[in-house]
Amino acid sequence: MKKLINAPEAVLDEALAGIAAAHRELTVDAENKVITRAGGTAAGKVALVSGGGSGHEPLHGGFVGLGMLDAACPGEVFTSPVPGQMLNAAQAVDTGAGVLFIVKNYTGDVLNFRMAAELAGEEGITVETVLVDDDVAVQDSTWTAGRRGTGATVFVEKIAGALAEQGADLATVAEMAKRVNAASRSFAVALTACTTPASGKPGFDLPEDEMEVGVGIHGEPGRRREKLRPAGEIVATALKAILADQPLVARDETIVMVNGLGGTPLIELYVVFNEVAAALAGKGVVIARSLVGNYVTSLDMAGVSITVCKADADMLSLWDAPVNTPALRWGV
Amino acid sequence: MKKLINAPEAVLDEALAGIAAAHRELTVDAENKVITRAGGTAAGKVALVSGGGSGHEPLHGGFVGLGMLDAACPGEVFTSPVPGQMLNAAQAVDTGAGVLFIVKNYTGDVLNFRMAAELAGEEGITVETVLVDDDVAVQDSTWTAGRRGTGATVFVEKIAGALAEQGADLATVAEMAKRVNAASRSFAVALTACTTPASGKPGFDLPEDEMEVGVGIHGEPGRRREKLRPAGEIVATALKAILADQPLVARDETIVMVNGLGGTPLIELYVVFNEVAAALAGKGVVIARSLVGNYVTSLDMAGVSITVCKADADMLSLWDAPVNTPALRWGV
Amino acid sequence: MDIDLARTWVQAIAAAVDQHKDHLTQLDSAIGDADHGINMQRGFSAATAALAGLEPDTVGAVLVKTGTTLISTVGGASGPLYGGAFRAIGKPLDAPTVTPGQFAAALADGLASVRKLGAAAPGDKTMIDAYAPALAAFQQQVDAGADLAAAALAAADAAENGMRATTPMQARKGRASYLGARSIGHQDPGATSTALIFRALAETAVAR
Amino acid sequence: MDIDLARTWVQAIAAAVDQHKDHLTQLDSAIGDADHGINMQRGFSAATAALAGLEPDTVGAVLVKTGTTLISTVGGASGPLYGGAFRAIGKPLDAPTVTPGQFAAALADGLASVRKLGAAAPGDKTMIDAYAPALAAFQQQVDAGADLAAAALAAADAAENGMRATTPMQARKGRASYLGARSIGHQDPGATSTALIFRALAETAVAR
Ligand SMILES: Nc1ncnc2c1ncn2[C@@H]1O[C@H](COP(=O)(O)OP(=O)(O)O)[C@@H](O)[C@H]1O
Ligand SMILES: Nc1ncnc2c1ncn2[C@@H]1O[C@H](COP(=O)(O)OP(=O)(O)O)[C@@H](O)[C@H]1O
Ligand SMILES: [Mg+2]
Ligand SMILES: [Mg+2]
Ligand SMILES: [Mg+2]
Ligand SMILES: [Mg+2]
Repeated sequence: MKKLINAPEAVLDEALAGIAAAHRELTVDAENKVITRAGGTAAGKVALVSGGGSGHEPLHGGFVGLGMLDAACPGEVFTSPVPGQMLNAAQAVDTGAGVLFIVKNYTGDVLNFRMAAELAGEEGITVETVLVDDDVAVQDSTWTAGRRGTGATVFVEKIAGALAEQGADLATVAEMAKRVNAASRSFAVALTACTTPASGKPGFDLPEDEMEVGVGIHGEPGRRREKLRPAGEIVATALKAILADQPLVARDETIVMVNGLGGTPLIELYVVFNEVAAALAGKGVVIARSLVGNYVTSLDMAGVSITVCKADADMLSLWDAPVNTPALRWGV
Repeated sequence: MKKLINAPEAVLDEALAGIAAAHRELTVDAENKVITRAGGTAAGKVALVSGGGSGHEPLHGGFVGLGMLDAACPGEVFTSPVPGQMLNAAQAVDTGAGVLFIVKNYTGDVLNFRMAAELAGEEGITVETVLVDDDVAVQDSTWTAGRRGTGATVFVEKIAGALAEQGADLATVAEMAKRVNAASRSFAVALTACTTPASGKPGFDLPEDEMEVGVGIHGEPGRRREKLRPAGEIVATALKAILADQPLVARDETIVMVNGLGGTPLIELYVVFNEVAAALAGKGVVIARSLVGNYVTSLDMAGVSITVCKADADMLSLWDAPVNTPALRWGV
Repeated sequence: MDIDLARTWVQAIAAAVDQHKDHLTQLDSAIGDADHGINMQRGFSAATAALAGLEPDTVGAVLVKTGTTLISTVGGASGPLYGGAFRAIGKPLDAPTVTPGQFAAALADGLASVRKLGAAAPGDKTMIDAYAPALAAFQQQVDAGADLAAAALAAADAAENGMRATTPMQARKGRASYLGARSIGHQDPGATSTALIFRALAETAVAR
Repeated sequence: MDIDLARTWVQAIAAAVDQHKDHLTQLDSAIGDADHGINMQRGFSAATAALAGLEPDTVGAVLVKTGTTLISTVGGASGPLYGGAFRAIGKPLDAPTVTPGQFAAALADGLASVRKLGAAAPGDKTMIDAYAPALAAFQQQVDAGADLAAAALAAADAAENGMRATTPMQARKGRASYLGARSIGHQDPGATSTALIFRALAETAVAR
């Protein structure tokens, strides 16, 4: 294993210390592992809290700030944070207006956030939860734990965060978060496995001419293994799965993210975005807004996820609202 | 070779098309391979032009926009652009106030930009050139082509770009660019080699327990090979080389960049930044501003570069000035 | 079962998890996210540390503390599931000594907790596939008048059989379910740690 | 040397570069950035395309056009160096046919261009270490009364010797210089492409 670390068990603490040193606009509670806005949450504002395993940076700590999250609680690498940590986060940012938990749909995250919501309720904090489950590689059936939550998390956090910043109440913010999730679909492929610091070995072996199709963001193998294909064909596969689940017609407006999984050069992400843009243009679908870069990563995995949100006018205007976080910043 | 591309020879054109599709605030001249601000350059403003081989994204196209570059000309992967391209860029953005070429010190870039400067002169465009040569892994001696230009390019482009935006004349902007370069030092290590699309093979073989120390940003081997060491020791090596060349004392203010070479997870970059912050704090040196992320990459290389600029008050205030580019954005 | 045995059991689990950490991680790497070993290690080493500072009055206090510590240190799916289970096991055991029959009932509460929280059923390729047969074997031995050691030995054997039986299953719950048919052919990490927990119980009881 | 031979020479270089592209890239991979093969291929295929549309009146026109095309398509260090060299070689040859002596003088102008632009000297492990001995051999043959084919054959042999002699050198210019002592033991890619250029000249002249 080759990593720029000191010791596997120290990675999270040291990375949090690095985040604290690099971003004065954030406050890091090292003991409880909670990242909040240095300025605190404005009086009366609904607070957004997210979290999940580490290894997906900049998610979630990189999205704490004006117009997005109020707090993030990072767990160990690929491991959900614990309920106490989430409770700490909720307590740190609740202004009395209530807290929205933004939870990616994984059994661990769901169970831990559910316990945290109970604990918060006992402390008199009103909590709403939105489950993000956008990954169409996994069907939502009795045969699975439901769809995974991946790239749409960024869309949910940005758009619901903007609405909260405008003073909307908890029910309204939660409803918008759910609408964004319901309008979003993702699909990912991996060209390499990733290596967690604790395991020290790649999660799977992948021959030089093959890729994993339909992967999540935790280094697990995908739905199937295929021969590596040109970017255009990979995009066609991803969009086919996305559009089969969320049909789009001419003049529909979308927000599109082409997201690197951590080990993919940006130049390749632009090649992929070019294919996505061409394919959607071919259907008359409008890419109204877009992100190209590393937003929801899977450590050092080479690969890409594509997320498409069918956005209405409200979502687009909230997307454009000011945001000031380490990883997403505009209008400020 | 595993890449999200269609064909090695199409990468640059398709990535440029992707950049054009993703960033409406940029204009991409696909034929001449020149990226400019969609709004053009303000009347009377000194224009900043940079460029170099591709494969370093977001450098340079990602730094075109308000407060930074006016134009970028990307060459083929790891290959300097050609003089005609640079001339096109200069012609597209010159307002009569002159053009600053920001050139990383590599023989190819230097020769091509020198020819372009001659051509531009013949066209009546006043050109100044600043050579960026911040990499202390390479000594500037008769035994080398001089130091390489790496991470400091971002500092030069940001600070000189802000000064140009304020209306400074070409000589003043060029002088500031040279001051920033003179105040900046970088050092990099690689944990893996990178693979260019055209060659299809990693540039070197590196055993599982070794690293290349003192690498540049073109996939070449470094100054020496060593056993992989903990992040703290790697940072100590880098800072020792940097400080030997540019001593810093207590209360000196710096801008520090911990830059991923393309294949390194952000969580590791934060671990590294934590070490840099601790080491500089131990000397009383102040990190006044910082960047942690992928800014000057080397395709899919795993590794990190550390750049330290000893910044005066002018530089810091220009650093804080508004910037609105795909890869660097604040204050707008 | 008494307070000291309960504590020794938890310590034995911690030791077993330390020893089998890499194996658990390797199993989780094949069909999950390669963290089950370190999750279990983090949780049970925290539990033994927490118990070291505790003067419990009841068997239940030991196990509730263990569960609470797991919940507050593990994270992931296994944290709430095992944490909730140990809390559920501990809750009824509010005496310094409990009978094998009382312990069997408590173990059943633990399984109920896992099933309620995780909404998984036997055959879904989870820890339940080791836990459920272990509980059945334990109960059967107790019903037949066996002591704790004999019941625990039968439970450990059953848990290991259950664990092995997860290999041909297709996962329907947890992270492995995302793999669909590709989860077939791999042993479930959680079922494997459950087998370690019952084996630790058997060894602890037998040593007594 | 006449117009047709000059054009055939450039085509022969393009063919040689196509054939040896991977070898050039591999050499550049060891001590550089793995692009010399594709750089040369891009440049010389553009040059042959450019010449296809040209009706040149002089040998020089062919070679100046080649140089200009290299400059406008190659990039990197080799683009301006080779481009400048071909332009310098072509400039004095403003006739449909030139003597071996005139051609030798033109080749000397080409080397001077490389040296001026790149500020490298023999022994710095660059294309100069193939070019300089090739020029010397060519000149010597011409001085001894040899024809173009004989002079070019001698030049090609000398270029290849010079190319091989770069292996033990430590680079002092270009990208390889960053490697310091680690550049020792590798043959210089630019010296290798220079040897291809002189070999192509020899084969073209001999075929005539
Ligand atoms: N819904 C569930 N019900 C019961 N057990 C489950 C459930 N989901 C997961 N598990 C168990 O948890 C184990 C994985 O634990 P662990 O790796 O620590 O957590 P995570 O999956 O969050 O990484 C699985 O092997 C399985 O036995
Ligand atoms: N200053 C110089 N003078 C002469 N030749 C040089 C000089 N610098 C580099 N070269 C030649 O250029 C070759 C590399 O060309 P190429 O790989 O195409 O460009 P780059 O180094 O920009 O990638 C080297 O092998 C060397 O022979
Ligand atoms: Mg996990
Ligand atoms: Mg090059
Ligand atoms: Mg796991
Ligand atoms: Mg090269």
